[in-house]
Amino acid sequence: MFEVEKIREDFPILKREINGYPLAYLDNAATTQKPKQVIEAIVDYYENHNANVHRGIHTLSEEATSMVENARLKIARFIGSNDEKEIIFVRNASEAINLVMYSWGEKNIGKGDEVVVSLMEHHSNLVTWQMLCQKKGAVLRVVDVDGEGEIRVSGGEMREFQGVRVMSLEQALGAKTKLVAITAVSNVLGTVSPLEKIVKMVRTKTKAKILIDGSQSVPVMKTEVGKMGVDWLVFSGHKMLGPTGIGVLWGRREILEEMPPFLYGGDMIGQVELGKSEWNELPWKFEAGTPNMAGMVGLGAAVDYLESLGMNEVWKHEQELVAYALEKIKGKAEVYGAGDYRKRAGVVTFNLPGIHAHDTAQVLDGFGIAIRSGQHCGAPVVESLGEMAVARASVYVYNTRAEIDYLIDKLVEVKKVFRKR
Amino acid sequence: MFEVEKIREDFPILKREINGYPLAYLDNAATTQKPKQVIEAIVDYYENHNANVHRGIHTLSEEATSMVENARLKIARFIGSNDEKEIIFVRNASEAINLVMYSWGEKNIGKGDEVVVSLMEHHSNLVTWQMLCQKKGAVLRVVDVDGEGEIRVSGGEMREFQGVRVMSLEQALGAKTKLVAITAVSNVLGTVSPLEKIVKMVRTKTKAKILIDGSQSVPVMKTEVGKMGVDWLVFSGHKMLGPTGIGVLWGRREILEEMPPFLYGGDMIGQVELGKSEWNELPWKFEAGTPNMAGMVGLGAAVDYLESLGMNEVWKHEQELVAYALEKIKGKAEVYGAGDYRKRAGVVTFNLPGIHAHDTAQVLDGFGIAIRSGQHCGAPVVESLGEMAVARASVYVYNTRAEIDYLIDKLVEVKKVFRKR
Amino acid sequence: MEYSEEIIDNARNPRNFGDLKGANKRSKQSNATCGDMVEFYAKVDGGVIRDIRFKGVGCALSTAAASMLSDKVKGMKVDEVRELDGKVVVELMGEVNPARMKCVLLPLSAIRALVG
Amino acid sequence: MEYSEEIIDNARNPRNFGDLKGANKRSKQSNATCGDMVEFYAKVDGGVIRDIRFKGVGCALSTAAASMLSDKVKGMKVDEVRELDGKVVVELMGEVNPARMKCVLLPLSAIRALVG
Ligand SMILES: Cc1ncc(COP(=O)(O)O)c(C=O)c1O
Ligand SMILES: Cc1ncc(COP(=O)(O)O)c(C=O)c1O
Ligand code: FES
Ligand code: FES
Repeated sequence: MFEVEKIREDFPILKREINGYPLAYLDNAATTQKPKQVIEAIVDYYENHNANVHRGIHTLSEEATSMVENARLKIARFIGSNDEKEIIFVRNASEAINLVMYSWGEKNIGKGDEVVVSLMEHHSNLVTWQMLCQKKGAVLRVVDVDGEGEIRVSGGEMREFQGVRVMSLEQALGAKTKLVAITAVSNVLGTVSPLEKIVKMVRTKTKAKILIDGSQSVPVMKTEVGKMGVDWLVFSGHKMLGPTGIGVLWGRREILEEMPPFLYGGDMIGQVELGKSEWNELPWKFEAGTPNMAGMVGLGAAVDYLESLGMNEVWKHEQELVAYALEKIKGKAEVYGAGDYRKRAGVVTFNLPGIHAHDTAQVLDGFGIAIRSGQHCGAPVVESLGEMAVARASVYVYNTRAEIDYLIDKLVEVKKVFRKR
Repeated sequence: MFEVEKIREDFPILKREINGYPLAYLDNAATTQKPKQVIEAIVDYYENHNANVHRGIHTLSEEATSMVENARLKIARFIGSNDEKEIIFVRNASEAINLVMYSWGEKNIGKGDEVVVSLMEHHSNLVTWQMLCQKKGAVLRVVDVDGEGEIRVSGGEMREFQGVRVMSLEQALGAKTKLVAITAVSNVLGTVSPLEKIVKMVRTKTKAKILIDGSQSVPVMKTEVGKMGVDWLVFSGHKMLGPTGIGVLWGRREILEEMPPFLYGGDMIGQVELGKSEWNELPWKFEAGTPNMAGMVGLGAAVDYLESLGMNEVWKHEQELVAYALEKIKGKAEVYGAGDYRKRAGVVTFNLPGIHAHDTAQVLDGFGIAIRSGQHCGAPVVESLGEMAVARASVYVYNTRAEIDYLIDKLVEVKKVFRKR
Repeated sequence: MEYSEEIIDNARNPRNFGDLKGANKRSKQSNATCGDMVEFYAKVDGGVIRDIRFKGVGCALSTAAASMLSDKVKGMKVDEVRELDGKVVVELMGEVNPARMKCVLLPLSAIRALVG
Repeated sequence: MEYSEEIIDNARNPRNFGDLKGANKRSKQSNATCGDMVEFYAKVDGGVIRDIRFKGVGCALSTAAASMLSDKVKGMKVDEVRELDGKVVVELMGEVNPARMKCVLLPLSAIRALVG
């Protein structure tokens, strides 16, 4: 059962006061808070089981190994994979994208090849491919976003933006497309990408590989990699109640098998001689050095927690709150992105007329409200809204309607502060 | 004051029983246990301050940012740097080495150039350079280790080992040497490298850069990067009472400034447009994506803890225990490495005649003793000892003479189990 | 950190805002991460800033800082302006959050470039 | 996991250890991470393993597993040997720690290769 008040009891930080007000944490698209179940899992790991994994014969090492491998299994199941060897632990979504770039991209992207991204990618899923293309003499093709903040699958005019041509996905795809790297949900606008349509079009028109940035989708929606028909999915633990410093690259086994290692070192190795080395099998081939054991265990606990709520319920809660917020904020601020709440995750992006987003955020902080402001590591899409900076309130499982009401109330205060005389 | 019994009180895991015996944790070269001060710092971070860093205006984000940057400062001071921007947070020592390889190495190592490592490098500091050399057509030159397990600085004959020529450092260095990557303390044998001599010789004979693997030295000895005269130092937090998933690359500012970024993404970026991006300044240029905030804070707490003990005292304790252990084990097992305890950190590597190291480890585990066995991610040096696997007991601040006595006692039991009838 | 009356006032009604005819010095600076920009124009004569005006900027803090700093340096010797550092901004504006320091330093660095 | 009497006995006094004259099958396997190696020799005739011997190996577990497995397969039909999997080793040896599974599977995979 999804009872927000009960859920809130699990999150110690929600008891904090900020500037004399109870914390209203609405910066969940940046990072989420941790339930005591996750914190306790980490503490239990360190207090009772900590040891280096995979190589030790002794009891602690066996316990630690089975705990982290059990976490891997849980995470596989959570995203709908029935092969836990497809789960590669990394630090965060950014590293996962870089892993694919260095391992698969370096080998498979050549001069004249094309990589397709959207205009609303997070910098991690934009700059990484920019750099690869620059290095290889490949071409980055950018898919435009429509007025509702949705990826433009087909139709519309090609236009120039920031000195680069942007266009529909249909226009961007071609015989030279080797990779399509697209976010499932925009972190700036919250818009949900029409992945089914996208995947179908890519598969029909090209032989390109597909990488999905699930940083904002995996935390809030039921994910079924088995049904998505894509090649890689990346996401970060810290955005789904998990610890910092742990993220996941999921890939289809066949493609992971073909990819050369990325980082070299202990654990990713079979036999080592001075003159040559052999790689370990999946997933360890991609996990060099001592892993973030406590992070893996903590992410396993986060997944348990989310599953106890039920991912369908989590999504329902997001939808409810975003619908409510969109309704409430109407007329009080300029709101960006999809007007239809069903097309967006729990993210509301806005500006108060004539007031800089950073000033809005700072005055709200004075009332205990934590929102984000600025470019949200998505500078191009913010600029395409005609803005230099935007304010973003984003909800998660522990947020309430009352917090939305409180935010809206305080927006009025912000306007008062900066009202011209 | 260094009182082991009081120190032990700080480590919750030391209260554990394993197979009915109190835990004797002697696998510290693999990873160390965590004092409650470190665990509490992590819990406090999550329960009271967690937020994404660097970009947020709100209070939690400011608190989190100042906590992680404060940790960076502490760590800089701890290793004798007066410029905290020289501290790059990574996952572990392995990633730090790979960062240097991908960023500096890719740019500066070309066909025919030479990279010098020792025969007793950890796989992370061997395979990484093997791969770079293979890719670039460069040559990996391997410095031999003498009968005492010490790096052979000069003298001795060149010999062939595993199909590769191994030689003294003096013989290995030449006009084409671009990089010398050497461990400060061997994780297999515990031998301390004569770094002063090595650095002097490299600087006199070549213009090569020097990378020091401090994974085993930083946890136990006072480190003064300001005086070492090297270019990079790498180490892992989990081997010095810190959390998993956090490590450090230290580099001289000038060299870090010149190095191109390694991983791309949020935070490591200044301005981003669709067509081009600019890099952020140090250290963030090398820290893509949401960092392991709790890991940074926890490592800061670990450094506080070590400094409260005093690094000179920590080293004295290591020396005392290793001297005691070497004395005690004499005649009871074959011991590898330096006979003089002053040349080694708290590591004793041994085998019982006719008994496989894994069997030794497993029988000892039956008595609650945790040691490591196998190749310790240092296959070449183990093979050069004429062994396929060795057993390793390694101590840290919380270990006692009584635990050494207990280990030695139980070695006798191991021999009994496998004694031929 | 709360915005003081004075900051709000300077942000709402910035002093020395607009073009400056006959300016002989000009300097423009921007903040990469927020995209905000400020441009100063000054008349410098006999080593003294005789008049100064600015345009641009984005947030309240950078606007207020530009306003207050321009008031402060008007009539100052160029040599003295060169000596100004972050401290002067904090003196003028009160305590500033670390995350917002870049806002208030933007006009300062533009003014220093003006006389650099 | 504790070593049972039987494991210790088989490790100390391995059965079927040594060369086998007239062997018509041979198979060698090694474990990359510990470097241990086992080599089996067998006389196969009429689809039946008439005799089998082994050399090499390293640790007590792999030695015991080689010893016990060689005893077990001696006289077995090749077809039956092909069906053997990890379960048979656990049946023979009792519970094995996950970290040591590779030890006991080494002889099994060598024997399967022998009749593969
Ligand atoms: C000497 C040495 N170098 C490098 C490493 C690699 O450290 P990590 O596994 O934390 O990356 C280790 C740890 O095993 C080590 O002992
Ligand atoms: C859509 C999207 N992609 C990628 C990232 C990068 O995640 P991380 O910073 O955890 O690497 C984020 C997080 O900000 C995101 O929202
Ligand atoms: S937010 Fe851009 S200068 Fe203040
Ligand atoms: S340790 Fe090598 S086979 Fe058992």
